[in-house]
Amino acid sequence: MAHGHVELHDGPAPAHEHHGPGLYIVGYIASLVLTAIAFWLALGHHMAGGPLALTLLILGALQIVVQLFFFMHVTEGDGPPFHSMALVLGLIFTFAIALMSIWIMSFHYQVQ
Amino acid sequence: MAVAEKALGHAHGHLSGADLAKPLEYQDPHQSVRILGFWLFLATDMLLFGCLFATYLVLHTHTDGGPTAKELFDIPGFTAETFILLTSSFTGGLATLAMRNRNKKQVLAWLAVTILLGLSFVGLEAQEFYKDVLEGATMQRSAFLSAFFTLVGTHGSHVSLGIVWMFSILLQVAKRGLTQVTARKIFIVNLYWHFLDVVWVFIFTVVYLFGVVL
Amino acid sequence: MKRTQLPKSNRVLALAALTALLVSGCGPEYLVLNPAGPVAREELHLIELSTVLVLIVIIPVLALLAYIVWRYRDKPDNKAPYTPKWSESKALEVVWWGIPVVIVAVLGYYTGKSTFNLTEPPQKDVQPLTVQVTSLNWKWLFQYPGQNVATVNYVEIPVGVPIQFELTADAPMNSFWVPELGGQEYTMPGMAMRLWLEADKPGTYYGSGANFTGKGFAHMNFTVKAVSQDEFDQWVKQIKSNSPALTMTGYEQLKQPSVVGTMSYSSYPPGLFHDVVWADGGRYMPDMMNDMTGMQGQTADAAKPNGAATDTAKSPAGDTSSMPGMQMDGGQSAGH
Amino acid sequence: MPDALRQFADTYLMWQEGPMIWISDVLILLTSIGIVATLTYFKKWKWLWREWLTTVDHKKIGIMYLIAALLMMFRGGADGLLMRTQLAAPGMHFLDAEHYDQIFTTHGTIMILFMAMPFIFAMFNIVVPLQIGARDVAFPYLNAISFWLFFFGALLFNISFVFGGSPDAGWFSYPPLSELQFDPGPGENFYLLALQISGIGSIATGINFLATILKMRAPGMTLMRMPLFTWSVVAACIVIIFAFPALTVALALLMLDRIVGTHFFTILHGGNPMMYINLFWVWGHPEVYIVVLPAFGIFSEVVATFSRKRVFGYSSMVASLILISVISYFVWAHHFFTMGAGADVNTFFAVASMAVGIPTGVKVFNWLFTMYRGRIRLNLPMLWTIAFVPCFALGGATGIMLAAAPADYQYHNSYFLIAHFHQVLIGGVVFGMLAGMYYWWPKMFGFKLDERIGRWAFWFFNIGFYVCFMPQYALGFMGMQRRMYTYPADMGWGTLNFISTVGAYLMGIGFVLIVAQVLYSIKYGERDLTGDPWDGRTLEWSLPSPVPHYNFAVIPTVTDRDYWWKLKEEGRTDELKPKPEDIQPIHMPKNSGRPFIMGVLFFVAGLGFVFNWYVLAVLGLLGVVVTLLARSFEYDDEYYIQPEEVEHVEAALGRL
Repeated sequence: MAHGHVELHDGPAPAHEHHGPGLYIVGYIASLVLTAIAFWLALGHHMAGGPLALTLLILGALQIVVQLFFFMHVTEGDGPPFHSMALVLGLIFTFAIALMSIWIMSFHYQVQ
Repeated sequence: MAVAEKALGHAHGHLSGADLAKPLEYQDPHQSVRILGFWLFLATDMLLFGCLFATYLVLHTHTDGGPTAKELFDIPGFTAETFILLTSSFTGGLATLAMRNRNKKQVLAWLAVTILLGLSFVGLEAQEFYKDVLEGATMQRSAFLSAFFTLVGTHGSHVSLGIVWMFSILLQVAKRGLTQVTARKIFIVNLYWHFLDVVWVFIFTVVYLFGVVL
Repeated sequence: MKRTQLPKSNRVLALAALTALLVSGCGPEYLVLNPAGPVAREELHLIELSTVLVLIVIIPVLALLAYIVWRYRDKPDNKAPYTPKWSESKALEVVWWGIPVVIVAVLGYYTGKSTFNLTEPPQKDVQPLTVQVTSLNWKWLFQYPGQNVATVNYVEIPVGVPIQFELTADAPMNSFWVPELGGQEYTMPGMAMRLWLEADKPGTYYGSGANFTGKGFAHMNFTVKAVSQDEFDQWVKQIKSNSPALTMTGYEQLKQPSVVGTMSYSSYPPGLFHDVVWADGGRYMPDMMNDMTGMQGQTADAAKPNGAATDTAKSPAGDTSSMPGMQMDGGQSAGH
Repeated sequence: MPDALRQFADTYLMWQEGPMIWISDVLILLTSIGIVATLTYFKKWKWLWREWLTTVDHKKIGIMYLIAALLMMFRGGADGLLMRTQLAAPGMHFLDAEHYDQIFTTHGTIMILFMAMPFIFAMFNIVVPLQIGARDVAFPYLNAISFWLFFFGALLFNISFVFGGSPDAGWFSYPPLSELQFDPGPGENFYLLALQISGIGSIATGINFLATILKMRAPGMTLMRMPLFTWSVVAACIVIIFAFPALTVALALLMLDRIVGTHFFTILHGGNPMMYINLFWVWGHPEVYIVVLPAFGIFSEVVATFSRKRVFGYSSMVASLILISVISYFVWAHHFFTMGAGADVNTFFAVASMAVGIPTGVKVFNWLFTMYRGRIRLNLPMLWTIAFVPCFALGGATGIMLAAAPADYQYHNSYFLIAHFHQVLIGGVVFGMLAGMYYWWPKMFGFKLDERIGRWAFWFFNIGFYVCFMPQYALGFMGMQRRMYTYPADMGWGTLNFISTVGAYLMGIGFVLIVAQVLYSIKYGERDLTGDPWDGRTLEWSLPSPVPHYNFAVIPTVTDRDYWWKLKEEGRTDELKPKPEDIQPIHMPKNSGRPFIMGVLFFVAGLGFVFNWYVLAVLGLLGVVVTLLARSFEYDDEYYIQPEEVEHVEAALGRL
């Protein structure tokens, strides 16, 4: 017995449903499309620097959403969604650290 | 810190028994607590990459007269890397799906495909680095290159570690079949893999596309 | 102790007196509490304000603690009320969430105001003097771009004139601190940081490197001598006439780790300060370098080799913070 | 051959450094021989391996953390006394600059990373599973790995003293001073590797305890029924998880600079030392809250128990813990207000730093009002808690003063700052951990620590504290900056420094008395037969002292906050005694030697990197990967304790 849980059956569950790959295919296509847009915008020089950077970051954020919902099953879980809270908090801190570091390190020292 | 998911062994006999309505990897509460643990680990890893990104952004203009991002980055190269990794994330997802459908053969097949895609990603990246070094763009040349190689290299070594790990899980599935334990392992290694895909999205955006264009 | 027998009002008075003593300065050796210039004075005001504000919380806490522990100690004959289940009181909690919020708001407001204030010269109508400060292992080099003289480990300034110190390091980062004139600021390689200070009475003030830089750190002191404008001009003239020039070789020697006494130089290699900052990373801080030299478009090109950008540098006349000699080739000539 | 030997001695044993090192070398050698001989003589090797080195039991891991923390407190304290001795008078020649620099570096690093951290982890381990009604942590094997990573990290750091040389660039090791250019010796490498290795363990502990608390609570123990210590662990773990990666990155990049030759923080080739400072404090400030939050939790437990009263404003207490942990991320730049960031940056971080004071202040008032209308017993845990309040309040007040950015220009790097952070870290963390140690000592070992000696220790330590650190505030106003190994006589700093040194020695006596108290109590301490020596309120006091291996024979179902107190009040304590029919087989993790071996391998790899012995480094890292893989293939790692055995143990404890 693999794990010592005598009471558990590890084999196929009696009434499990078969899931098709539909969602995964949608997710894959979405990620491809988002990437293609990003490359097209950047390499085709379709936008100016600032707006381009912002748009690319938004496309990146959408990719996070795609991976989380289509591939990583972020909505599933056991009990309260603690993992989502950790993720959201982590994202906030990640962006806060990155952006505030840049803010601090820009040294716009204002002495006249 | 790839030890988090390796932590087996616990002692909480009071957790309620199997819940067969849930996906296989969540049925045993002893396994689902590990999935939570792994999500927490991913949060720390995200912060780690966040700090590396911050460093890269602060240092990316510090080229010390050496090669700049524009001169260095090879568009077909990172485009290929990007599509390979996106595809591997998809095939990894299909392995999870096959696991939930209790199809051991498909699990093995998709894991193998994912590993192969991962290997070609790492191969391309290694080739890119090798080419850069031949051109004199080494880590020691400038702060920009230090930050570039460290950020992209950290991602690359995460992917390499993921390949080794995924291979070890492939062997375990081949040997033991789909159990609640191996199901949890398949699920977790794919979480890791998708996470690395997300990190790559930001690398190709912030490092490569910004570097080539801005 | 007799003291504790004093009536309550006396105790409060005693405490107030003690605080006043602490805040207003006990003796001349309390440098921070005896400001000799407007910057240090503004900082002292903030210190006083924050002290008073925190005392509003601290005193009740200490008093309550003493009272509660004494009153509710576990003794068989203690008749004080005992309510083991009482654990909520919205009103009380609103009070102690509210008071700190108000205190932080007040202190935060004044802090922000001072922070922005101190980025500007203490007096706007007086022509300021610029002194360029370089911390080395383990000594301080001062350059006067307006006067083209340099000193080591001491600096003379005219009283009543705002001084703009431009700070950098050509060694591990240090911190430039003259407590009687104002707070410190880091000296960092590759950066030209600004610090406004002003002395409004003549005197000799203690200055030190406050950020650890290794073995000789404890000996990195200097003096700031504030004198009248006439005396200052006199002093410059004197140095110009009877001190040696600082050459590039001399600077390289000065850079070697050592502890030295005071020195004076009648001149220094043109553009030395700029080139040091530039070479140590200043080229990546276009804003900072532009402010310092008035150059546009040169420093933005980060790929330029050391000193090359100074070839075409312009130094607008009347900009006191610019460096004479910037037009010359990047610091290669060794003074006169 | 003698030549080679001499060279080895000079390079690695620092033989030329003089008698201090010789004596240390000899003492360490003798101690090691002594330990080995004792273990051999009493045939304890097997016992040591089976019971301790391979254990995955949270209680034993906690005890090992506790012992390590006390040992490190001794080492760090000795460093402190050496520094204070050197500063007792102007122009002293007790230490030279190099030694002084090394000593303040190791003092700071050890006290924060190798004393405070293991001390809080000791408390996490000993208390959390018992408080939430669990049989172990979520990942016991990982828990053992965390401990051994900490242990070997600490060992790596400490051997630098006699092997290769100590780090000497300050506990935060700012580049460019800590770069190869200015600091070529192996000392800085020791610092980087040791912190990195133990840091990995800390992240793992954070994940482990957060998962434990979120997932393994006894039935009925909702989040808002959790004891406040457990809540404080939640808050601390959140901070650990999100702050430690920044340290990992800062250390890794500096290590790359020193070992690979990159240019992240160098002066030349585009490096930017300020980025290290930024990253370091992204971790560094939250770290302060990591160590102080659990102390807040301990005070909350102690105050309620020893006032015989429910804790006041429970929801506020929880809210303030979480608020502190979140706000503490947005204050890091206050460690470098003087680094030239814009006035907007400084204002933002100044106000955020002051804002942390708000929830902290709320907690102080809630503790006061927990005591209000209670019945206060002045046992040792409570004494330390009461001493904490004024000490921490003053420390917090000076913290608010430091947060006012322009004023900080005057305090920064001065003795005012030194006094401030010692006051919050000693008054908060050390007092808190000592209170916790006294409080849970009977639970760990089955006997109380002697009150009489404890009171002596308390007074020596407390009075010593004020004598030592109050003069340092004044020295700050006098312009004395930190880290000077000597100072001139004409500044008027001599008297206050001397007083401060006297205070330090008083604290030293306090520490020695604590050790004496432990030794005395092992023999004569009052045995705890009830399992509830303080009339406690939470679940751990329903168990016998010391707690059986499996903690709870039957997992309780909790219906209330302060559940144990409520049962006692209603005379229903028997409900928590196991009934034979309820006892099921208990599922426990097997011991494993692999975490210990992994620690050794990390140590080997670390040593390899320190001295640029890359073969050794690579071998060590490969070993780590192999142990990880071996772990992945391990399936048979648990066993059952049969009901008969549980009944036997419980009967022997008189609980059946």
